[in-house]
Amino acid sequence: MQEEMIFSGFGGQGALFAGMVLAYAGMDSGKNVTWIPSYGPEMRGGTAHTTVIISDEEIGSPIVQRPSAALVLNNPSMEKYEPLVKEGGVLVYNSSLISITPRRTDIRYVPVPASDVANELGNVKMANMVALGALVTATGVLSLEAVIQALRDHLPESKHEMLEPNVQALRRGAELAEPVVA
Amino acid sequence: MQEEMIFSGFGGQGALFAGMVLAYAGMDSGKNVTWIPSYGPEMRGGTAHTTVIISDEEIGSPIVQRPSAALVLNNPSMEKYEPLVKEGGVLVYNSSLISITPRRTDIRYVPVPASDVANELGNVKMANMVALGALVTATGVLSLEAVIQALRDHLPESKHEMLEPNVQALRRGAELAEPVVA
Amino acid sequence: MEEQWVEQVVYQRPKSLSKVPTHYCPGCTHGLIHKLIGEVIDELGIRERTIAVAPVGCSVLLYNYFELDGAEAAHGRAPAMATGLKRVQPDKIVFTYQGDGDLASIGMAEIVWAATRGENITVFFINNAIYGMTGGQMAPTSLPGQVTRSSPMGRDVEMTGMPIRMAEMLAELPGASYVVRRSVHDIRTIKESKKAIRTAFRVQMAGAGFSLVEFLSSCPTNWGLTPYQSLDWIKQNMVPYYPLGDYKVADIVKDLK
Amino acid sequence: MEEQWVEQVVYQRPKSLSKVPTHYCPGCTHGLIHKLIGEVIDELGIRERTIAVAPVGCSVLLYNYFELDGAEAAHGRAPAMATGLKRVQPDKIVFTYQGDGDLASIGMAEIVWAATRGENITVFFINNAIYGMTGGQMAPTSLPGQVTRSSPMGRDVEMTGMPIRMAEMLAELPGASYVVRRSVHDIRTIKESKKAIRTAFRVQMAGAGFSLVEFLSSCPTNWGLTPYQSLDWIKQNMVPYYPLGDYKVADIVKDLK
Amino acid sequence: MAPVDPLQGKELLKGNVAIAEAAIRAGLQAYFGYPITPQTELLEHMSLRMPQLGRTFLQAESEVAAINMVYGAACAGVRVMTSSSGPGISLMQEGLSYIACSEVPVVIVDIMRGGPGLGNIQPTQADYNQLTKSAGHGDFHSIVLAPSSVQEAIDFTVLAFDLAEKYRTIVFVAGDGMIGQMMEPARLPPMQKVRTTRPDWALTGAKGREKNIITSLYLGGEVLESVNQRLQAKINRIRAEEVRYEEMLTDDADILVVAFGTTGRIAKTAIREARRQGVRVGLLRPITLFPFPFAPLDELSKRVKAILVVEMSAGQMVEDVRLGVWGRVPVHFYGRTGGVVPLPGEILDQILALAGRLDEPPSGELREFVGMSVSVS
Amino acid sequence: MAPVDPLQGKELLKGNVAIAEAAIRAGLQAYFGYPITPQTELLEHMSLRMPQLGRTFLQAESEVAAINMVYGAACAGVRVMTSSSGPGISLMQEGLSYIACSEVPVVIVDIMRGGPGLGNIQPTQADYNQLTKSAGHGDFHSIVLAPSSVQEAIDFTVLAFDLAEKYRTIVFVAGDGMIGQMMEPARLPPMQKVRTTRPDWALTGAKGREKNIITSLYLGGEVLESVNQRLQAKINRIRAEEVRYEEMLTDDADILVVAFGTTGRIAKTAIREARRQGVRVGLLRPITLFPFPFAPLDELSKRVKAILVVEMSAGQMVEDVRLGVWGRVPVHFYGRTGGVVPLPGEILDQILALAGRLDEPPSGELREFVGMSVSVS
Amino acid sequence: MAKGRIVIDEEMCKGCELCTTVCPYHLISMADHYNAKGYKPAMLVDPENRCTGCTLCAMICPDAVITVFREVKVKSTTSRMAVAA
Amino acid sequence: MAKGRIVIDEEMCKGCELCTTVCPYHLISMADHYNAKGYKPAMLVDPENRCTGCTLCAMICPDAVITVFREVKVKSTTSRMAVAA
Ligand SMILES: Cc1ncc(C[n+]2csc(CCOP(=O)(O)OP(=O)(O)O)c2C)c(N)n1
Ligand SMILES: Cc1ncc(C[n+]2csc(CCOP(=O)(O)OP(=O)(O)O)c2C)c(N)n1
Ligand code: SF4
Ligand code: SF4
Ligand code: SF4
Ligand code: SF4
Ligand code: SF4
Ligand code: SF4
Ligand SMILES: [Mg+2]
Ligand SMILES: [Mg+2]
Repeated sequence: MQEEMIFSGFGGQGALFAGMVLAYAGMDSGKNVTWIPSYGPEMRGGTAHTTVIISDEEIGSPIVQRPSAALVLNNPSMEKYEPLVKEGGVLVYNSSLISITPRRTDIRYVPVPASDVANELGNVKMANMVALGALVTATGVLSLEAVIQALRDHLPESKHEMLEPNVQALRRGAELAEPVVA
Repeated sequence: MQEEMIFSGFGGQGALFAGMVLAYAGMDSGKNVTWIPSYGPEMRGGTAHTTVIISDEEIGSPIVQRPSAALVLNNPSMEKYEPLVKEGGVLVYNSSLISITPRRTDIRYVPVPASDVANELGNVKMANMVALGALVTATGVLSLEAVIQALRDHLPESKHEMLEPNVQALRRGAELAEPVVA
Repeated sequence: MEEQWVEQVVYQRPKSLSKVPTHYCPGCTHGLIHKLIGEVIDELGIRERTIAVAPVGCSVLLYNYFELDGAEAAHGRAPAMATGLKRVQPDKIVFTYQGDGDLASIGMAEIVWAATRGENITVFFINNAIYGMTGGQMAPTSLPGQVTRSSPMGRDVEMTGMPIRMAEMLAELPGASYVVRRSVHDIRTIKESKKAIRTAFRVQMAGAGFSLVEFLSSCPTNWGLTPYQSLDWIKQNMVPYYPLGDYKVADIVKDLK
Repeated sequence: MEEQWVEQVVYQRPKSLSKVPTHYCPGCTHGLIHKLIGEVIDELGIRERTIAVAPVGCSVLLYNYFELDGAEAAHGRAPAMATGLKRVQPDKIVFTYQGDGDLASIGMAEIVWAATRGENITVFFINNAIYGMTGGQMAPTSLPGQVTRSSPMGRDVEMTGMPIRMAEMLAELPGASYVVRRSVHDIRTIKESKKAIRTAFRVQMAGAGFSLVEFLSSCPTNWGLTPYQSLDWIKQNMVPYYPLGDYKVADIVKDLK
Repeated sequence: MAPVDPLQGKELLKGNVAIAEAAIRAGLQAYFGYPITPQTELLEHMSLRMPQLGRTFLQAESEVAAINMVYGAACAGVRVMTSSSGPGISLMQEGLSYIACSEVPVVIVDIMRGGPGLGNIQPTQADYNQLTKSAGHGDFHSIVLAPSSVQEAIDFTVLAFDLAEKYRTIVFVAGDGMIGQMMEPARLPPMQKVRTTRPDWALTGAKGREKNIITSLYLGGEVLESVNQRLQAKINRIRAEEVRYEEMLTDDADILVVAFGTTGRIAKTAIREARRQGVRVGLLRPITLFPFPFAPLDELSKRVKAILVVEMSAGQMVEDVRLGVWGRVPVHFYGRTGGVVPLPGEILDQILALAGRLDEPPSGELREFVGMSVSVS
Repeated sequence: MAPVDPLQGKELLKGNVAIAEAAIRAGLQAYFGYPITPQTELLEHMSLRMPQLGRTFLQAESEVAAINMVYGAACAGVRVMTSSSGPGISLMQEGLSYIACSEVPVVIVDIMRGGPGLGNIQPTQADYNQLTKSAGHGDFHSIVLAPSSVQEAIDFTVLAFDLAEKYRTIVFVAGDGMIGQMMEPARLPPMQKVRTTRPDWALTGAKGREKNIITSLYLGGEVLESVNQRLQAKINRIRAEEVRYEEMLTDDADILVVAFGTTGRIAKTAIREARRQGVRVGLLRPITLFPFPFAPLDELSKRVKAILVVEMSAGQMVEDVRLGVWGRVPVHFYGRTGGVVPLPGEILDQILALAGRLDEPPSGELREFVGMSVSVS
Repeated sequence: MAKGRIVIDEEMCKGCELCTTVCPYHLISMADHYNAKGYKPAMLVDPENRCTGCTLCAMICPDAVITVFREVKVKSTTSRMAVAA
Repeated sequence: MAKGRIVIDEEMCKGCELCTTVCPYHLISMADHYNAKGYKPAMLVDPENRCTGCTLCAMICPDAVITVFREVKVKSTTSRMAVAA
């Protein structure tokens, strides 16, 4: 098994963090993982993205051109990654902000009103966790519980008051993706 | 024919200049010539020397370890180059200043009281030309007239008042070497 | 002749600025200073003979934002590059635009020497107390106690020395003709900045030697403040340590006016 | 107890100077300044914990002339090398000894930065208005009109700027604790030089920051003068442009006395 | 996100941070550096940790100053390092040459980025020549270690200090933007005690002993020649004793891929896939770029039918490979430049294409360049 | 002593001065440099002549500044140069890499001296790798011309400007302390007019045209890759079209000596003497060190029985020779370092020794180092 | 009072809000929608035509995306849109 | 007046003549012969014992080759050659 995922959104949307939570979960589950951000000046004010690979084998390239799954939080990310997802792959997108209608027929779309749900849960910044919950469920790359555990284990002390809301966001995202998976 | 000569003395004694006059003369006589100074901090306050090669063939190395002739103006130069002159070679030395007695039997020594003669001629600085006159005669590398002509042709305008005294110095040096040659 | 009300354009993007979006973060005053430079170039009518030398720093792509011939210098070496450009074509107007890391840290020798020689170039020095481009490390001008990514416990002046005041230092050099410090944290300081830019270029146009305008500039992203808070931070924290003013106005410059 | 006449040694080669001849030209005051440094090191009793950093310049072989641990720095980088040596062993006394080409030209950034950081080192700056080692080219401190091998028509300040006054410039920097200029052209100035060397070392011993003594020094060989004429040339030509004096004596230094 | 326990077990670590922390645990006493992407997190980690531990951290005014501060601290006999990327490494060349001649131990990390010039900040391997052939004027070579994972970045950093001191030489840890920016699970070494003694050659003040001198100036030709002979003898000892490399699936290989660092690990994926498709292909991954693993290459070049060199450059290591192959087999080259990282699929394509023409003999012909993909037969 | 008439006929000229005057006559418009032995007379000549002619001379504050001033002036489209020696060339590496990527024409003179580090000021050839393989970070190569006499120093300087402009590249004139310090009779070229027009890419103010930009920054990987492809294509054109070399007595040679510059000319004396003694030996003297004369070497390596490479270094060009020989014949190396110039007699001894064991086959074995004299079989 | 108006280039605006802080009449506010770059652009909200064309907002805009128009009295025979210097 | 004398290390002297310019009694002159380095060394010519051991010559000597001795009155029971600090 090797899942190659891209997480993408505006600077403040937490795409990189979502990817890191998944990477920790993968590591704690005994998998090989890599996490690599896009870096450099071109990201300034624009979109930030990260590539996360979770694999049973040694990972060659931590960079991929055609991810098997993508989590996109805004329109520009949708524009950029929709065409790149591998045939048969999964695309989780934040339908609260993304207005583009899906254009491909050979991939699975998982629309999640992530920003709205996060807002409901009390903080729009948790849209990334809502979407991550959905991604985990839709891809089955890891169990949701593993991801929640990773969050518990690795969230720094200073942010522990954010823990339970985030766990909730993950669960809500997972629920929202279930119909698609089913 | 290839004559490989070293000229050596204290900083102000004009060894480099003497070598250059000879190099010009060689060039004007249609020979291949090279002139290369020793350079660098170790020369500071110490002895300065130059290697001049005059040859009918293309010149490979402008540096030589064992010159066929040497012109030395002071004791340290005598110490350094006496042992290096090639078997059968010529060593012209300034007997006014050099107290060392010749130690080899396989080279020709040409002692010239160059400083005294130059002094007589009005300027001790011309000791280099006296010695050069002797060297030219002793080695036969070029004709004395060629050397004198080179001096006439290449001495900068600004120093032309020095021309005739220098020519005289060359001639006196040549005379002094004649007995040795004969 | 009768009197009429006519709608006129009283403020617009200067022609010397290219019509492209910059990559600067929202509210970053790099853009503001670009605009002022563009306005002055328009007003002086020197666009067609001006050459811009970009630094390495956030303004590395500056040449894309001006309708001028432009070169990209190595980090800190813009004054040397400008020297080369100017010496072989003294009729051109050559300016560098440099950040505090570029000018005051790695490029210290080059700026001191351009000023010392009285090199007839104009330098715009953007002091934002941080290394913007590389993500917020300590700059030579970071304030005492300022937390940056390479002074995470706050700048310790015992270890790193006090922040350097370049305008004051360069003004000491005999070759410097015009050295001033300005800010862009409000309308008044913006207007004064523009005047200084104009004077600096006029110094060069008159062949009167080295001119430099230091600007206190914002970096909302790496300061972790909003653009507006950032302007306030300049006013509250930077201006006291970096007093605005004219540090060197040589007689030849006074005569220009 | 009765009184007796006893012959005492009242002046001798300091122990910190190695008993070897230097390669300096006759009458070159590099040697004189070495001797003064050696005397002070002896007197302060710091020979066994002092490290010398030699420059590239005529004094490149300095480490051969002192009975001290010594390193040879790259041209102009002695202050950076000294920074490395000192930061990891603050209990040692580290000094650099640099010519005007080394310190004020190629090494400008490093000296300004050592001073700015208040690096706790001592710098001896030998200003002889020439590049001695390479055979007499123009130095940053060559005087206006001075003929050198790279300003054969005399230094043209229009093209090269005015000679740079390092002591004045460095004194401006907050990190600098003790910055003075001295000369060695006669007995009085020699004595004052020695005192300054002593103060500079004491500043470092007290951990009081950056200390620098600039010396006006002779280069008979490249000036084309006798050693004595050279001392006179310093007095007549250099002192007027480079006034002797104390440019920065921080309070902490005054307290030392 | 902070690791649960930074001192134990495997953690998810960014390459740059991992190198910094590994150096600290290897007893690093001083770090001098200047920010440059993509290595800046290394300096940033140092800026936090070194002062915490009471050790020396200083952001230098430039890379020129940094390398000379490193030179100074190394003269004091402490463990010292700096890190940078292409433009900064170029600025260090003079200092490096001084250090090489003076024979003080230093560790330098180069996280390579796109060039030449300012280029960009994406990963490349195009400083290979600069690091292995001529990090400065004059004759010298540094040891160059090329990690292909965060774990190796850690291990090689620790090794670098030991080798630097063993040989009194420069050791480069040569990563690239990918190694520096990537997070991977890895295990950090235990914290070593900082050494308190100093080597006897160090500049610590001439107390109770003859003075020590550290210099690279030797005026006489013969003297400097003897210094060079000593340096060369040391380099030859390094050549003989410090070669490191990894071989994978080479036993029966018809095709040998040679690649290091990032391209080495990517090539592995391609090779596994090619094996699945029945192509007998193996990998030689030089770990020491200098000393280059000529001996294993020599052996392999007698067995394989073709060699494919993959680099993130226009072809630099490929010359060492050709040197080591003695014209026995054709050497092909596939390179990406400018910060483009080759994907496993691209390398696979090259392998498959090569598998189709294995019977071509080595022609001994000159290089023929076809864009970035070069075939040397 | 001044020449009788500086403008006509052969004159006795010092290498450094000859290069300077040749550059001036080739229409040099600006010189920026910093003194360093053994090239200082070059700068000094410029300081006198350039202002006389109303052209730009500036003694820069450092070599770092000098190369960036050169970069600036080159952007203006004028003929510009600098000169230095090892330590200074090292300091120029960053600037050189920028210039290479920006593709502006510049000429750099390197009068090589003993290294590494401060070394000394005697002649060496140990910057070969630095000049030919990696004058800075990233992928690029400069043209490198190696004169072996004062006359060639003149001719190659003039050629350097033409090549620099033809290819918009860096051209090095690579001499050594001997070439720089020696006086020899040579003929200077006539004074060319200084060009008054400027190339259309130059930064002269965007008057009546689109703005021009000169940069080496290309953020996207693909963009920078395409820049690299353009650079490599140019370098390949240079490889194909600009190879220069001299062959001497190679027709019937059993032994081929390969040596450049100073060692090339010294080798000639040794070869003539060896011929007198009946040994069939010839010389290949690379004139362009980059592009290296692989083609003639390829031909010769099919005919000769052994190759002897002579360098004033620990063995740098020898790797190019080995690359070009494809293991066909044994390659032997004789080198002197630290500023020691090999004498004809030493080279002769090497040739004679080699002549005695010509029947040894190439073993394809690894390098075996015996002091500075290395045999590669 | 002179009458004025401003035009904001929505797509170039970065939503930094600086213009909003200097308008004497608080006539600029931020839109609710995002532009293509993902910023909420500034917009003139001036139902009462209070804008005087004072140019302060334009002066502080770092991205030079505000154009300011003002009605001025000119002595002229033909009415036209004049462009200021 | 205190009595003194100086000792010049002939072989280390570079003949720069600086010492000759500072002696209040003009007691130093240059020798006629060369030392091994080729310099004419300075020498004390003090037939009337006028040297006071004032150390001026030593102070200016760039090569630190002059040692100065001076007779001083000491209160001591044993007479000896004392070495000053
Ligand atoms: C030789 C070199 N060293 C370091 C860098 C990395 N670098 C790029 S920009 C920069 C500093 C930018 O700071 P500043 O000059 O203050 O400009 P700002 O981004 O703040 O406007 C650095 C260190 C580089 N490109 N080249
Ligand atoms: C990088 C580098 N550039 C140039 C040189 C050549 N060089 C040696 S000493 C020197 C200048 C010496 O002048 P200064 O510092 O004034 O010392 P002085 O000899 O006058 O005491 C120069 C340019 C060098 N060794 N290294
Ligand atoms: S990082 Fe700072 S300086 Fe750079 S563009 Fe953003 S706000 Fe401006
Ligand atoms: S060249 Fe000048 S500075 Fe150097 S030793 Fe001689 S006199 Fe002194
Ligand atoms: S022009 Fe003046 S009044 Fe009109 S919107 Fe701008 S700031 Fe407000
Ligand atoms: S100041 Fe300019 S960029 Fe900022 S919000 Fe207003 S119009 Fe937009
Ligand atoms: S010690 Fe004084 S009196 Fe004696 S020789 Fe020296 S200068 Fe003259
Ligand atoms: S000052 Fe010293 S070196 Fe000079 S002549 Fe006198 S004793 Fe000799
Ligand atoms: Mg900044
Ligand atoms: Mg000097």
